[in-house]
Amino acid sequence: PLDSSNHLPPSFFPQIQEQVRKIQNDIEGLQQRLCADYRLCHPEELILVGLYLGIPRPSVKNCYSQDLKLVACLNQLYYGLQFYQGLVRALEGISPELAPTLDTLKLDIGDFAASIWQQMEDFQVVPEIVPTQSILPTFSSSFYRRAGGVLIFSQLQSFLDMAYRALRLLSQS
Amino acid sequence: VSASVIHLGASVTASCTINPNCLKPIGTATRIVWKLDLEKLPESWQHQREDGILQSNITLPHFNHTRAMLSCCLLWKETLQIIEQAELKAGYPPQPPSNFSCVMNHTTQVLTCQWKSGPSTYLPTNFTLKSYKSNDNCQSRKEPIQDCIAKDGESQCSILRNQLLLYQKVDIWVKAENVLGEAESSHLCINPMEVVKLDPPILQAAKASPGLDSSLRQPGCLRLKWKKARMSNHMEQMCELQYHRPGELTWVLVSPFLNSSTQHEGDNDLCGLLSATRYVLQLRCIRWPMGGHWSDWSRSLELTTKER
Amino acid sequence: VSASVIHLGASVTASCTINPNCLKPIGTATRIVWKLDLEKLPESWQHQREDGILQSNITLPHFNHTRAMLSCCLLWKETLQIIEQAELKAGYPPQPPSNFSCVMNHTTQVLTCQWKSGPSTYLPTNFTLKSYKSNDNCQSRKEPIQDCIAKDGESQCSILRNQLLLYQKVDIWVKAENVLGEAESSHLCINPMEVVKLDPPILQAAKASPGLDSSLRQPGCLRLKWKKARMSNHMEQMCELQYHRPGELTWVLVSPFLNSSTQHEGDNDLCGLLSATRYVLQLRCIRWPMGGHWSDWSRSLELTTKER
Repeated sequence: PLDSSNHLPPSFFPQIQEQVRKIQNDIEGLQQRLCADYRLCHPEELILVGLYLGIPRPSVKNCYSQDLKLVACLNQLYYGLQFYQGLVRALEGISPELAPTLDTLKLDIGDFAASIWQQMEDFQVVPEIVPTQSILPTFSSSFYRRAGGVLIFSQLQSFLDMAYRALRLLSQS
Repeated sequence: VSASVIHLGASVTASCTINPNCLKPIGTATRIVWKLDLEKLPESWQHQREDGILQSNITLPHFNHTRAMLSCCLLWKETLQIIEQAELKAGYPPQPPSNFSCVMNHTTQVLTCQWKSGPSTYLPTNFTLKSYKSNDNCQSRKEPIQDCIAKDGESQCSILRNQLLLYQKVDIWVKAENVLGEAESSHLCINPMEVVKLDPPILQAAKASPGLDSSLRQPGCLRLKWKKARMSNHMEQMCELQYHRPGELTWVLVSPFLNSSTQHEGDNDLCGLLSATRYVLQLRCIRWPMGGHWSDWSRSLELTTKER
Repeated sequence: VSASVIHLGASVTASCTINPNCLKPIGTATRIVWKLDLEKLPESWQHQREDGILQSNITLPHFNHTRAMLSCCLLWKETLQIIEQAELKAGYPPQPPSNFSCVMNHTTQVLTCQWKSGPSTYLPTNFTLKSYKSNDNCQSRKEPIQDCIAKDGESQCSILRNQLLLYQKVDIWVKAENVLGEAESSHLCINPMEVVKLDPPILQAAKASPGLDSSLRQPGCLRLKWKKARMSNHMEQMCELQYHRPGELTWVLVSPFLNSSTQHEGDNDLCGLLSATRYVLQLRCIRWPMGGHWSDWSRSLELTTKER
């Protein structure tokens, strides 16, 4: 059962919907560019490189579990968004053509995180701050950075799909 | 000089002292004469002190120049020798800027605020856009956003996206400031996305679809092909259409023509028109239902309906 | 890769070595496969060394892409895993830039040189304007002037007045350079004032002077009022006039129309015209006799000669 005290306001989900769609558009643009310019089109072709790079994933179990807890899930989403903002920052220098969209993606993720933070602040809850610097991968070559980009963007799309489903469920309750 | 910048019409006093060793070379008894720009001023109070310093004070009761040069001169061999000068400026403190509004340009991702400056102050006046990130109704301020100083003579300023959070409230206003004072516009409490303005949509004639039986296209209808602004398909938008016959002044408005959806392009029919008639049509869109500014109207499309 | 930028059509060889500990997690015996962009390349030489390193070499005999991604992949569980990539570029060394010329714009006080770049090299190519202050015929060079690097895609560059001595010789040329080589244009030995180009003069109808007896104005004449380019009256200039009747293709040239003098503005008569006829007239000037470039033609003036 959901913790009954907190409810998402009606205006929250439509705004989140718009923000998630914007981030997913940004990612699609980056993925298309990596495929067109560098022939890196499918994450399935980069499984071995992924093992080598060891790209971490944030936990999202609070947003998956059957007993979906609003504040616990929001906290994990906020943590995850900070995490991915750090991962995207690690991709800087991926290529001059991708740089503007990468900056926009970073800002859009930051906006989404700010919306989650604002909602938690309204619930008088302070989200967990992530010391992302320590756990982020470093890319020793431009190929590894581009391959890392393909893998991170694919992971981020799944994270956003999950966030969208969880927040829709939470806003309907 | 009591002050080098004063309120227009106020009084200003000046004092000129001339050291005796300046006077030695010229030897003869002499007199201080004041000039305002090129105009000699009437006799002023003058006094030679014990220490030999020649001093003169002058008061201009109502200084009504916006700018003038006040010169302290010595009468010497029937010439007026300029010994010292002071630049005097006068004007007004700024009035609070009015009609303060902001628009977030979606394509350039820049928040541009504009205002109407008050009457001229005759003095160099800075307009600075001040803003703080805030919570819901801007009661409390979070961290400040970097000041945006308007270029000379411009009454607008733009904040780049990377200094903003698009979905968080900003407490924003413009401050006018010059030597004589400062004044502030009213404050706005907005989140940038609430004032987003999209680029105009594109309106074209739909290609006659080969499969479609042309009889289906009634004489009083036009099939229109529309496309919303680039990079805006994450936003639900509503669009309205206006049309008239060339030369007519009034437009007929169809609102909404496209209901709020994220569909990015498509074809729609406009019916109820006269047959075999030429029409001029325009489309515009707005972020809806979450709100923003209307885009400009699309470029006009001219089409003629079918014969009966 | 033997070289990441090569001559178009040349051959390129690549080698890919895969460390045994990379292979450990995948366990099964495997094979290296090369891809050029998305196209699998035919089998290449492959060898597992004693130290367990898997190595494959490949040669592309005639590389005729201007840009392509060469991927070294491992066949693993029926998928091709990309292990490493190299970006290959090919093109040509630059040809010497031709039609090299310079103009000193008198109003902006900027020396602008332009050239015609050779055929495309398909590679990022820099064009740099090189110049040295020199003595009379540029036999010996004095100090260098700061390089002027043309913006991408532009075939001109401008040197500001504060880096030049207007009446001293400059040895100047443009250098084209990319990864595969460099080439130079011919040199020019000029002093900036020799290539000065003035703004166009102004040509107007002279006001009928009240005192002048109108009979003096013969039917076949037009009285023209001219004014040379602003801030150029320190230069002796010669000007020429061209005129024709509207619609006519060929111009009639009057050269000189104004002899070399420093007179800055005045009135002159143009006679020998048909009466009651409409004419289109233009004027241009050149620094003369010391030489420069002709200004552009003035804006056209349309006048009609008097009836007989």
